[in-house]
Amino acid sequence: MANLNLVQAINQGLRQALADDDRVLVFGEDVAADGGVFRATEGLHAEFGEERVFDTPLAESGIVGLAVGLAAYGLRPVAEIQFLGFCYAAIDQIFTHAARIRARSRSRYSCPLVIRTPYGGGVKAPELHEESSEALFCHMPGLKVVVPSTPINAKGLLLAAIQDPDPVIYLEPTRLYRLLKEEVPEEPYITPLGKARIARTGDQLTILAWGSMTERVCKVAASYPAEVVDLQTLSPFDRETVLASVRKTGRVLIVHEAAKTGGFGAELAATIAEEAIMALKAPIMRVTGYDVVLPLPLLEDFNLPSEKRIKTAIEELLRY
Amino acid sequence: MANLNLVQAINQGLRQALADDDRVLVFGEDVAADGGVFRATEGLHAEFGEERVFDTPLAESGIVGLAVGLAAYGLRPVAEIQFLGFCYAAIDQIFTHAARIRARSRSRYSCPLVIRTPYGGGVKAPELHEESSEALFCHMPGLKVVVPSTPINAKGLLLAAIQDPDPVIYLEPTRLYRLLKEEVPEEPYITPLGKARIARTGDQLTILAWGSMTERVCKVAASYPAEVVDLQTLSPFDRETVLASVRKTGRVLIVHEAAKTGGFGAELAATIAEEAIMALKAPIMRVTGYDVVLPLPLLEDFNLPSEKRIKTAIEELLRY
Amino acid sequence: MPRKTIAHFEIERLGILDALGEVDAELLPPLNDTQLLRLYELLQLTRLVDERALNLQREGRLGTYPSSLGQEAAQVGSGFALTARDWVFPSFREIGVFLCLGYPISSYYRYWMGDERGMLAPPGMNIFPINIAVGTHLLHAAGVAMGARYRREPLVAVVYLGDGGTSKGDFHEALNMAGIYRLPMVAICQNNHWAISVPRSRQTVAETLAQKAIAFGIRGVQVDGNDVLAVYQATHEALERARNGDGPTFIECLTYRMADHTTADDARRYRDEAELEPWRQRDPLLRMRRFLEKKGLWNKSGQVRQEEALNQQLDLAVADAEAMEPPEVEEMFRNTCHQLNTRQLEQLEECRDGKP
Amino acid sequence: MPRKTIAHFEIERLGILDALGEVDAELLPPLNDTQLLRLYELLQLTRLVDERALNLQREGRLGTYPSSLGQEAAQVGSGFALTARDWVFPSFREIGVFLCLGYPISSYYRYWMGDERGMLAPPGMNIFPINIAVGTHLLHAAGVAMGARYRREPLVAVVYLGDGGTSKGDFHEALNMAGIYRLPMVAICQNNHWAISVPRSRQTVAETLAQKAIAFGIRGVQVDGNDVLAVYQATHEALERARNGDGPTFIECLTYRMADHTTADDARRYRDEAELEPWRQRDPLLRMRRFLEKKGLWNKSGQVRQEEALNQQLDLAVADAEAMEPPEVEEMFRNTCHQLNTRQLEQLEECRDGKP
Ligand SMILES: Cc1ncc(C[n+]2csc(CCOP(=O)(O)OP(=O)(O)O)c2C)c(N)n1
Ligand SMILES: Cc1ncc(C[n+]2csc(CCOP(=O)(O)OP(=O)(O)O)c2C)c(N)n1
Ligand SMILES: [Mg+2]
Ligand SMILES: [Mg+2]
Repeated sequence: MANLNLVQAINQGLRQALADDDRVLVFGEDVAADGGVFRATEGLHAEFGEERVFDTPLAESGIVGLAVGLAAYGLRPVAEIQFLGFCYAAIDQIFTHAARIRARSRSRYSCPLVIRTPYGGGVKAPELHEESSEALFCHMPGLKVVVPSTPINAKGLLLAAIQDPDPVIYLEPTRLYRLLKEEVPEEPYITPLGKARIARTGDQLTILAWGSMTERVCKVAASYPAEVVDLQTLSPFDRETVLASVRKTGRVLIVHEAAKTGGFGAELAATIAEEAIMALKAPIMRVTGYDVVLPLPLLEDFNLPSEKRIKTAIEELLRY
Repeated sequence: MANLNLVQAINQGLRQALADDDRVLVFGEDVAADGGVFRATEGLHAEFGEERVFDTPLAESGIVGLAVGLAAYGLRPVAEIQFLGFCYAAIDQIFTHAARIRARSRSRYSCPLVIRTPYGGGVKAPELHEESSEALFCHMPGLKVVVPSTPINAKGLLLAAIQDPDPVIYLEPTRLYRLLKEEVPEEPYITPLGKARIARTGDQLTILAWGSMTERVCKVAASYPAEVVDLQTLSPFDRETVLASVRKTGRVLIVHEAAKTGGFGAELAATIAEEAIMALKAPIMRVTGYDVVLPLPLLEDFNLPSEKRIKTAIEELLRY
Repeated sequence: MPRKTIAHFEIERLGILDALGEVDAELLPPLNDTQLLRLYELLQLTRLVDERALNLQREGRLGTYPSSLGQEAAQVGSGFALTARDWVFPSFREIGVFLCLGYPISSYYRYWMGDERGMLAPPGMNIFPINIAVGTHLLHAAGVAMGARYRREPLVAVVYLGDGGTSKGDFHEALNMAGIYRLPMVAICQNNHWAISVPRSRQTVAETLAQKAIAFGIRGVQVDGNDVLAVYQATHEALERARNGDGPTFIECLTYRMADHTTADDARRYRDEAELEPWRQRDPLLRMRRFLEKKGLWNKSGQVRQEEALNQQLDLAVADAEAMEPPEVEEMFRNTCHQLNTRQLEQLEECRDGKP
Repeated sequence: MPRKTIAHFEIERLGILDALGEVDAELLPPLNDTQLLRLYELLQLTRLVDERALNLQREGRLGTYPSSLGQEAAQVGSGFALTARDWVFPSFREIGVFLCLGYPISSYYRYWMGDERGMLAPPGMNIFPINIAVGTHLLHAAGVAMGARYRREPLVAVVYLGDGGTSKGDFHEALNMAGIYRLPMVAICQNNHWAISVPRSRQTVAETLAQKAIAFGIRGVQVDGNDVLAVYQATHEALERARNGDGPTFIECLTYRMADHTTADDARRYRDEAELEPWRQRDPLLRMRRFLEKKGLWNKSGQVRQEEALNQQLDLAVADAEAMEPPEVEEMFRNTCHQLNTRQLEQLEECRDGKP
């Protein structure tokens, strides 16, 4: 049991996965000697050597395509894409191949790979370093999408992702990497995929969030009778837990960083409007990033859902 | 006024755009001598020559990246990607550049390009030839997404897209290419972007659809008091028309080919649940493709929303 | 140091068996008569399976289909050099390669009838499903090659692509990685001079495709793709090098697409029929037959008997393919992921009792 | 035809001014004294602007910043060869090029302070915004080059990339198109031997980066990237060829990244400090200064005066940059698309009166 921040928990998870299973390989740009630009892979190259932990050339499609082959061969590749913004170049390999090789080969081959990538805003980074396009990956059957929100679930979800027999996109909220520390169990453990976490219980309002917004939402929710459901896995999302909470509270607020239109919040709202509408006492509200091209640091705080915007929405909903 | 099918209407639109504006260039794989694998560009190379209408190498990212440069330079590139399934390789250029050059350059440069691509199922084509991933493009601010459903709006929307100062993804429902003919005005005309079309009026139920599903939905709806809203443009979608219809009928059915989870139907449902929930008499239902990797021809009819599934949903909704 | 030449490169072309059936004795690979006859039989089979597919398509019994007419030597010559250990990553026009591996013809037909089950490779046969997204699969070969090296398995990952495939970014990323990691990988490019309607000359202005290897610091060679012996030899050498840790090879097989791109295409729209004539003279089957006849290994009657035998084999394959019961909707769900979520299970239920 | 060599290729390296300030008289470009002094001034300015940026960053007055220390000659030598007509597509480490064009230093700083307005190019200056997505922008240069040819404008599209950028698929697709369409385009690669922590030797096993041009059938040359005269000459030749319709050139400038990758990086984690020593000997400013001194065009006092003058210029630039009022939230919306939709307008309203 050590007091770790989120990136340290990921590092520990990777180390344990490499130690426990010789099928696990870790690679990407700058993951070896440099230990990753955020140090998530620090020390792994030295400990496990060049065959298990290695740098790739600067080629995102190549990194994922290589992982697809390694996975189909029977290994457990854990590829790092340096930032989610650079995953766009790999979407063809992810959608066309990682997600489909099982179907195309009628399960003769599968694709147990994990793509780790830092995502989200709030860190005053350059262009393309703060994307939150998680929704794209949630619309491709065959893919899983996981977003940790604490050091503890970061480790458990990562180990679950690595053990999963299908491809998993593992999105690491950059803003949380060093924001919070907590006691993380030393031994390896699994946080099951597809299960949400009740971050806070409440009976008047359900707030749905994931990743870095969970932290912000919990801060604000503390002073309201609000239940905070931290989805943890977006695809497949924990429909049962979401609907149960909504049926209990009758009010729903969804918070995410990504642009509003077409964000994953839309799927949550649609599912509720389809399966629990009779339980609703109020409109389903969304507090999200705006429908704009992501701004550079000087304006980013105006785009990211602020505590103030969350507060306002909560109070509006509670008035119903 | 000639009786044209959808692909002929597109061909006419392209010809008129090329004739009216020397900034318009048409290019892609097999668009020149071959006239496009669906003949959408037939005759254009002969008429306008190699400088205006030309073939590219087999490189989708390259095609779009080239178009971004041409557009920033001040031309009006109309690029064809042979099938939507091959756009995944171009998503980096579309999201990172086409959608952002205006923002990155503070409007010093803009990106008035059109990407035309056949999309959707029902044509018994090989793998990746029947994708319907329109939702992906609707989650990128800066992009417009247009889907024609008849020969008449195909021509008008195409000409509007070509004149639009921002990048437009123009999705051509392959199933409709030759399915229906109608009298299409000879002279050039515009069907405004961002405006939906009431394909059929009704007062008990609103059905939201686009592209090839519009045709199927209208068939079924004919025997019910259902209003069919053909969105025509998905991004930005015509929120006002959608909400007005919903407020009138109080019941909503959304039909699309794409997988249910994370499809564009989710955004429509979420918007309604956020802005018109009090008008609803029933859950918002979605009839969509299933959450599966798209099947090959022998199973595709089981995945595409069938008349039967649409009928069943309509009747269920009308029971509320 | 003013202007100084700092690097030199050369590209070689290999040819062994010419159009008249004459061979360059020094280069003749050490194949015994049985093997030579088997090569010819595979060439024949490839052509017949292809011909039959075209007939089935015309009769509406098979979907859109890409013919391999004229490219038999490039496919059989390379496929014949493979060992059972090697992994194959086909494009979509390599029936000849499937046949070399002993892939069930009925399955191959079944796939083109629109049934994914046709790509379920028999146990122990390491072949990836047909790849439609041109050029994207070289990376998978690189991944398998790397995995094999990690597991100390002496296999080679062999990937097939066309001239059009060389224009894709993934081609570049894959072969660059193959070079960096010195992977046991061979990329075989069938340069059939066309990518649908786009001629080789418009795909790149590089004089040869083989020279693209220079960009990656790997070995590149060009071979007469209609010469089954040269293709075999070049592939064999490349496989040996790969197995010995000498790294990847990119092989350009010069051949020609004698048919339309697919049954959905009409090549007369964009190519001059006259272009085909010289290539008819270079027919890969004809020259091998002449060679065998000169060697006294083959004659008219043998030819007739073989064609009959192969056609009977084909009748059975077609019968099997068409006898197969249609796939269940479960197929569609169960092969999407290892475990269906609750929404998918509900969808499966609806789908089951919801015939369209 | 048995084994026959069918193609030959050579890669040349150009050097004019060596580390000691000696020049190869034959190759010396025809630049007058004023131009030579201007070149040196630009090298100086580049280094000082960069140094100042690093200081500002350390003081928290500027965000993460990529230093160009050691690469001044590759940037200034090429930038100096450009005409006002040409379009420039920078990567993210080309302050020297911006300075050659006369780009406002305050704007450049402003961008790195996190303000998009810093990339709003002055009217008439054809430079694209800094490109963060490595290697993706070569295609835009190709598009502009094609557009210019269509409009019969005698401009050249010049794009900058690093050694890492050569591994991206878009690099391949862009240069292949440049070859096919014979575009007026020049790609200048600053091979500074590192892509963050990945050394050039792990980026590709090609002996040179210049040889990658062979894959596209275009011209590729290598130059001493720390030799401002050689870079100028090579770029000038490439521009001339492009303008004359002789097609694109890929130029590899051999140089070295003397600083950390960015201010967020610590190169000591992955590279041996000793590696820098030989490159210090090859410093691009030092050798140009020696050359000018030998020519009697330069001396200590001139040096001192110039540094003072340039530093004053920098003080003003920093003052201007910091005096700029913060961007309005409108900025974020108005530059997303030419016309906001109703939802975006509502969002803008909320955003306006919703300071976080
Ligand atoms: C990425 C991608 N783009 C476009 C297509 C459509 N298409 C199918 S085959 C083909 C031409 C392929 O040419 P080549 O690589 O030379 O192979 P060949 O057809 O000659 O065997 C094209 C453009 C595709 N399948 N994949
Ligand atoms: C497509 C992409 N992948 C990853 C990154 C993260 N990144 C920023 S710079 C860099 C290294 C670039 O190396 P090189 O092209 O040699 O340019 P240099 O930094 O040496 O100037 C990386 C990996 C990026 N910006 N873009
Ligand atoms: Mg071809
Ligand atoms: Mg570099």
